[in-house]
Amino acid sequence: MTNPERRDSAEQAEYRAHCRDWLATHHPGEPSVRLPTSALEIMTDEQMDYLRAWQGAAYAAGLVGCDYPEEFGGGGRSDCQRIANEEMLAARTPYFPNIIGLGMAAPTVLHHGSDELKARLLPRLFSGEDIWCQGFSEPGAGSDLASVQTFAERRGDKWVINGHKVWTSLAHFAQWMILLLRTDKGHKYEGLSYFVVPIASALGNGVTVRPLIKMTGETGFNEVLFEDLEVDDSYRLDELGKGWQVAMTTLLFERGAGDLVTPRSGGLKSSSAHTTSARAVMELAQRTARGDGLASEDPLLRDRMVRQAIREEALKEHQRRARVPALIDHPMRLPLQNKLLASELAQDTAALALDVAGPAAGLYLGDEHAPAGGQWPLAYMNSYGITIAAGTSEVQRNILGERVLGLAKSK
Amino acid sequence: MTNPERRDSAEQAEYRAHCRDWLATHHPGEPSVRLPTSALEIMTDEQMDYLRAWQGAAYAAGLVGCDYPEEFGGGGRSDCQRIANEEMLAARTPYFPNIIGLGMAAPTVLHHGSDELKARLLPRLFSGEDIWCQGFSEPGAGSDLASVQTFAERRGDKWVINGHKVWTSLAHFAQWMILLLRTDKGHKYEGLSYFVVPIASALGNGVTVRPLIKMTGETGFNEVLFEDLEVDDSYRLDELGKGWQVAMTTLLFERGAGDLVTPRSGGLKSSSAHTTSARAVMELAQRTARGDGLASEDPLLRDRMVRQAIREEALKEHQRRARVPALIDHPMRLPLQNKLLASELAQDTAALALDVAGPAAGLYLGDEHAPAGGQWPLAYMNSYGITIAAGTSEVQRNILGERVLGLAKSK
Amino acid sequence: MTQPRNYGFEEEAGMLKDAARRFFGERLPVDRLHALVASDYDPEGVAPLRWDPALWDEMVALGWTSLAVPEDAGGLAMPWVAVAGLLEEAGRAALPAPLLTTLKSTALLRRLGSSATGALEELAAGAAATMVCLDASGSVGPGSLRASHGRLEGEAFFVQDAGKCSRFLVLAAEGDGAWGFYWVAADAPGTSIHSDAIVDLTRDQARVQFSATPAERIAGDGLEYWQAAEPELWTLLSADMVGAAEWQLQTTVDYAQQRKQFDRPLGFFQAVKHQLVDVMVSTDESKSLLYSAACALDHEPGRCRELALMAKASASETAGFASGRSVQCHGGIGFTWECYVQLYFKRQEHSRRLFGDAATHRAELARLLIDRDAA
Amino acid sequence: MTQPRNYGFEEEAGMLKDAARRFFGERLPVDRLHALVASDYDPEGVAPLRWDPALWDEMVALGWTSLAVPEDAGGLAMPWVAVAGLLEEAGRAALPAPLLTTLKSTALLRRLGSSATGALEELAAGAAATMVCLDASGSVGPGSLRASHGRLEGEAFFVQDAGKCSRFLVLAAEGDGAWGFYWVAADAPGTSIHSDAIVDLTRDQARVQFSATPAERIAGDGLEYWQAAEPELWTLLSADMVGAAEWQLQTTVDYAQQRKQFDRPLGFFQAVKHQLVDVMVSTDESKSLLYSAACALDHEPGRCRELALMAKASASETAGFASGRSVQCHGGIGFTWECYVQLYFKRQEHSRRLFGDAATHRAELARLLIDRDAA
Repeated sequence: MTNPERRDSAEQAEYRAHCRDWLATHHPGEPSVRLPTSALEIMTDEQMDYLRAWQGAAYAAGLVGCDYPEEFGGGGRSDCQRIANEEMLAARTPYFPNIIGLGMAAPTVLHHGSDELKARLLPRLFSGEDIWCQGFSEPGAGSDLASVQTFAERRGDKWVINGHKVWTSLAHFAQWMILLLRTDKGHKYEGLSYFVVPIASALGNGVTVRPLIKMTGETGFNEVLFEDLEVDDSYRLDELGKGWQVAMTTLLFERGAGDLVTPRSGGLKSSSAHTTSARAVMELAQRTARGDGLASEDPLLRDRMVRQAIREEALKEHQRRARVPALIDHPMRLPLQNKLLASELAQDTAALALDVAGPAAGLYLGDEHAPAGGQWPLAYMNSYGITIAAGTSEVQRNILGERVLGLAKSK
Repeated sequence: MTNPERRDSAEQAEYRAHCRDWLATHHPGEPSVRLPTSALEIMTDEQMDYLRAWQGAAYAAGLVGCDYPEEFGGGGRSDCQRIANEEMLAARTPYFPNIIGLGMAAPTVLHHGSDELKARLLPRLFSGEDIWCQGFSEPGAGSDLASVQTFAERRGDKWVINGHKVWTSLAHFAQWMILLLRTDKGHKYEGLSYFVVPIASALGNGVTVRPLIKMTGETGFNEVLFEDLEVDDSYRLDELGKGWQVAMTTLLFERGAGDLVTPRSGGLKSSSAHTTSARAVMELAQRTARGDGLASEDPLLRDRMVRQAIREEALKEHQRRARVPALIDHPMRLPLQNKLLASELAQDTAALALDVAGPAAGLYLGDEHAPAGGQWPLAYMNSYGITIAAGTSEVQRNILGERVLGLAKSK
Repeated sequence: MTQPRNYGFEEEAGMLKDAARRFFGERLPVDRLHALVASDYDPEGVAPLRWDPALWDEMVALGWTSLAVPEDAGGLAMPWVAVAGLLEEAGRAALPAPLLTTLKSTALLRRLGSSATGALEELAAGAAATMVCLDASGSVGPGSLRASHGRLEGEAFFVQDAGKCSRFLVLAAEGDGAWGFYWVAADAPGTSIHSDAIVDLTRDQARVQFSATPAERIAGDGLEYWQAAEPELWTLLSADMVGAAEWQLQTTVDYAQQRKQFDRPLGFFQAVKHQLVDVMVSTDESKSLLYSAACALDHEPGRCRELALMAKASASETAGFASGRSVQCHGGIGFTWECYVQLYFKRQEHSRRLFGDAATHRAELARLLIDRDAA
Repeated sequence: MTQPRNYGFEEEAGMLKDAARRFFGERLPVDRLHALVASDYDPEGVAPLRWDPALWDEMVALGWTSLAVPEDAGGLAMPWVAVAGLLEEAGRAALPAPLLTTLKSTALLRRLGSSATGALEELAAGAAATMVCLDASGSVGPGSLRASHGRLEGEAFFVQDAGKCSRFLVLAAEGDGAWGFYWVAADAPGTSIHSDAIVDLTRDQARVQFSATPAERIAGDGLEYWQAAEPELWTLLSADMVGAAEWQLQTTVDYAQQRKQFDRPLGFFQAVKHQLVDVMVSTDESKSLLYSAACALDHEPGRCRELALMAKASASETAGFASGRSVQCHGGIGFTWECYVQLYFKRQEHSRRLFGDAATHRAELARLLIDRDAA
């Protein structure tokens, strides 16, 4: 394992010490409730309250948003969020619930919002007081995001919004939404604008949030309907008709390729937590009978498990190599691979686990004898959410072929 | 193995008996020369003479072209060529040298040529007196065949041809060529016409044949240059501007999906002959040391060898199922898969053999210690000729997606 | 013996297959199937039995449970290719009924000889049966199940459609390592059925416990008989997967033709088009091998084990591949509960690991193809 | 010990890598390479040595053979990441010269301790060396090679670039199952070199026979030393494959941008675009693992075996995949002798099976990753 302390700047070293001291005494401890695999699957108020309290405390201690400007609630540091993330991971803290706010909304608001919006929105976003969700996809606009039809009609300095968004994770907890919509039906790309919209306050009054059920049988994302919702023009990010460019900023960060490190907490392994990793599959194989022996002795399964371990190691190493200019040919070549690699890796690892489990792979969450409590079939099915959402694997390959390799656009 | 005799019609049974009797006494016997894997790699006059003599004898005995009309030199039978092919395969005869003539030129001439051309060309084609080659691809026209630039300019009832064809197998032995060219530069598809051209007689006089060297280091196909070659309008197949439709007929038969069974001889295993089959790889593995044991004991290699055996069996079964209407959804669904499956199967089988051979896989034709005399690396490299020629695998998938599944054209 | 050129798939078989397709098309269209098996679902619970017994009675009335029963036991004695054709259609409909388990039980009973005639007569008369033959690890064997003096004691696992069947064909240990087959009424005293919570919505699965349960002994030499029947079991299961894969292919193709992105149908894009072509290629490989294996059961016993292993190994791969691509190519909608592809995805993921997965069967094929003639 | 965040790839290493790329770009452009190694070829013959000794002398003059030699033996003692950087560039140029074999020999000699100093000094002074360590089956071992009283007897196989090297580092049996390492001049009496006819045009390979050949014994415990040096050998070979794969990727991308079919550049078509993206993804996987492994050789010996196995297994897969796609995506022209992709295709197919293929190395990784902590 690499030792992160090497080559810390003076500021980083001092900050790392601060994080470490604070975490030593302020770890929130084992949650009383079972936590889902990621913030996107938060189901209950208990889960949300526990996680929100943790994010608030971490923000108060300066571990969240420390690379953002102080006037907008940030820590005013540079290249320090990485340090905080490393220390939180090492301390095995719970994850932050405001994942869309921190990962997508915050950098988008910072890059495209008015100073007044930044000052008003970012502190409550960092603290977790305001949970955020993302209003991009529509029934008719998936891979072809620019074809969104949700429309805002101008009335003085207000806009009246009508439309239908889908796959909006966390919408049922969210106070705010980043919303890509159309202000001009005449132009596909230039007709798009980008707003931040307070949805919690408008529930039942222009905004309806309905849960969507996934193929797993779980809820977790929603559809959001807008009926004559009135929002102020001051909630617009960047200029009218610049929505596509703003959305590109959001997607860049969503794909882990942005210029600001997302505040990320994690590493907490509660007894009920499940990770999709080659190591976890190997442990499953060592517990699973196969013929007269164990699945971990099957040469074909061993080969496949090792393949996954190799891909995991490489993905981890990409994060390091991406920062060594002498060893990369194109600045976006590795960052733009993150989403594709991580999602397909998770899918193949879960599929492998099912083959390791054998006939018992069909046992699900409600079965007392299910391997890993039925988490593997759940992980496998959920993996299609990842290879589909935020740009399908097919779209990711187009982006890499066009933006990195410079091949002709396929559309 | 299925027994072909079941369900022979009376005519077929009688014909089968004839084939069997004749073959019992007229097998040409072991060739004095080493034969290449297929007719497309015929190198020497000795090879060509031996094979041509065999095809002539088989034609004289009624085993070649028996489903063609008698007035054009055929046998006037129906659904009997299959019988002859089965019996020749069982008798392990050598292959026919005029593979392009029998497989592509003959059915194209039959479907699109004048009666006078049929009567003049087909008998000498069947007998092997005339060897045929195919003039389709050009340096600028590969997958996009319709972009051929070879041009025929009208002069009275003659045409003057200028252009450059490539990958023309057997051109150095051929008397005739089927030639796709342009008679109108204004229309891409409607500007194409199709001719049969006597090239041997025009060598050095409007036609130049130059060998091309393959990545294997072998020759075997050629480039053919036309400089003011004058041909008679009576050599045109079908109407002016119908060249594309005629070419589609040729390609249909090239892909093994035509309505006439190609006369096919084969099965001869001369000591030097090499087959790319799962069985051959298994035998290699049983002769190859790996660690303390044999490669045939390696579980991963065993799994891969069996995968190839399964694909081979399925491809064989496709030929049978394609004739059982109750078990197929679309008449072209299986026939149009032949080329894709056969070529990728051969490629993967050869690649597997190299992995079985291990470090010795790098030893080539000139090495006395090379496994199978270096035929496996040769077969692997040549397999790219098959996945590229006559419509790359990518083009084959487009054809299947569009013609069989009815998906929108990708171009 | 050799195989007929048309697989022996005669007019009668074709009529049965067509009738089945029409029957499922009219009586169990996929929207009805979804309403039947996918309503009020609790992912953390054990699903209650979700099927249509009345519809099953109609299938029984059509004689489908007696298809593979010999004539001397009152059955129709149709060839295996015809049975495969019917099960291909059942798979295409993702049928939630004990047709597959009953026909597999029939195949096994036929291997058990004359003492099985009584049981076969019950099937011909319309009884639904399933095999009780897997231990806790999912391997074939009696596990803790013991038989003595005509009574069963112990537990068996992964019993398919246990809740829908009235008869169990049970593999039990008889002491000194011998195995025997027993015929048991599902409601016999001392029998208790514990439903598993499984992903597949179109099947039920259970652990079955016996306590001094009276049972009719049909045969000993359980292992030999089991192995003799494996080619039938693999082939019939393959037929179900091939039919389901064809549904997945056609449904995804239809979606790719209708759904537009970037002002073009999805199928225009080679990334989608070529995935669907590969699904077709894989499905056709499995289908050709399926009928070759079924035909071998009828006409070429010497090769039926080899060909059935090929069919099952191929179908298991196809089932997994077609399932993944059907969801991926449907995009976001394919990831939702209301989209029908999830029903087939789950059935296929279940089927492909029943009675051994593809790798297991390829390993056995290697023993047949490589070691058989190792010099 | 732990790994520095930048792999310890410091300015000096970057300068070396850049200099090497410029050097090969100017002195060995691919058209010159093709003229050098692919002229007057006879597929049925044994190719004569085809390389440029004068160009090799320039590389020696640049100090490349002394890069990895310790300072006390007159070398530059550069870190392994720097050596990997140089070999990545050599692979990108498909260099027909004994740079890789010499640096691998250097790595092995360094493991052999102080008695190897003399040999290392010869390398620092510009000698080219190769390892003689494989038996007839291609496995590591002396095979028939015996050493006694300072003389070698027997035959070794698959000796890389034997015809280009002046020194052999020989693994020989010393009786009672012990192996020793010996240092031999290529022109020593009793040495005969029989060139193999190989597919790869950028290497030569030979069987080497010794008959009472005088040799300097460097060390015993051959097997232990060999295994200790394997991480270096695997890592350096991976560097060559990664560099060659990057050339294959860039060259095929360039072709896909220029070549038009259906009035569009090939790269427009997703069937081509996505193949090239997958080649990039595979190449990057191998490259990240390569520098992680090289860095472990410098800083984290505890993980260097694991990481080197990962790098080599990944690079071997990448080499095969990138080679196949480079020919396929070039279409007909890619299948011709004059097209440059064939040179890299053949080099990669050769490299990926040297010292074990990907599956072999994954099997060893499984022992490290799975059995190590089997409960």
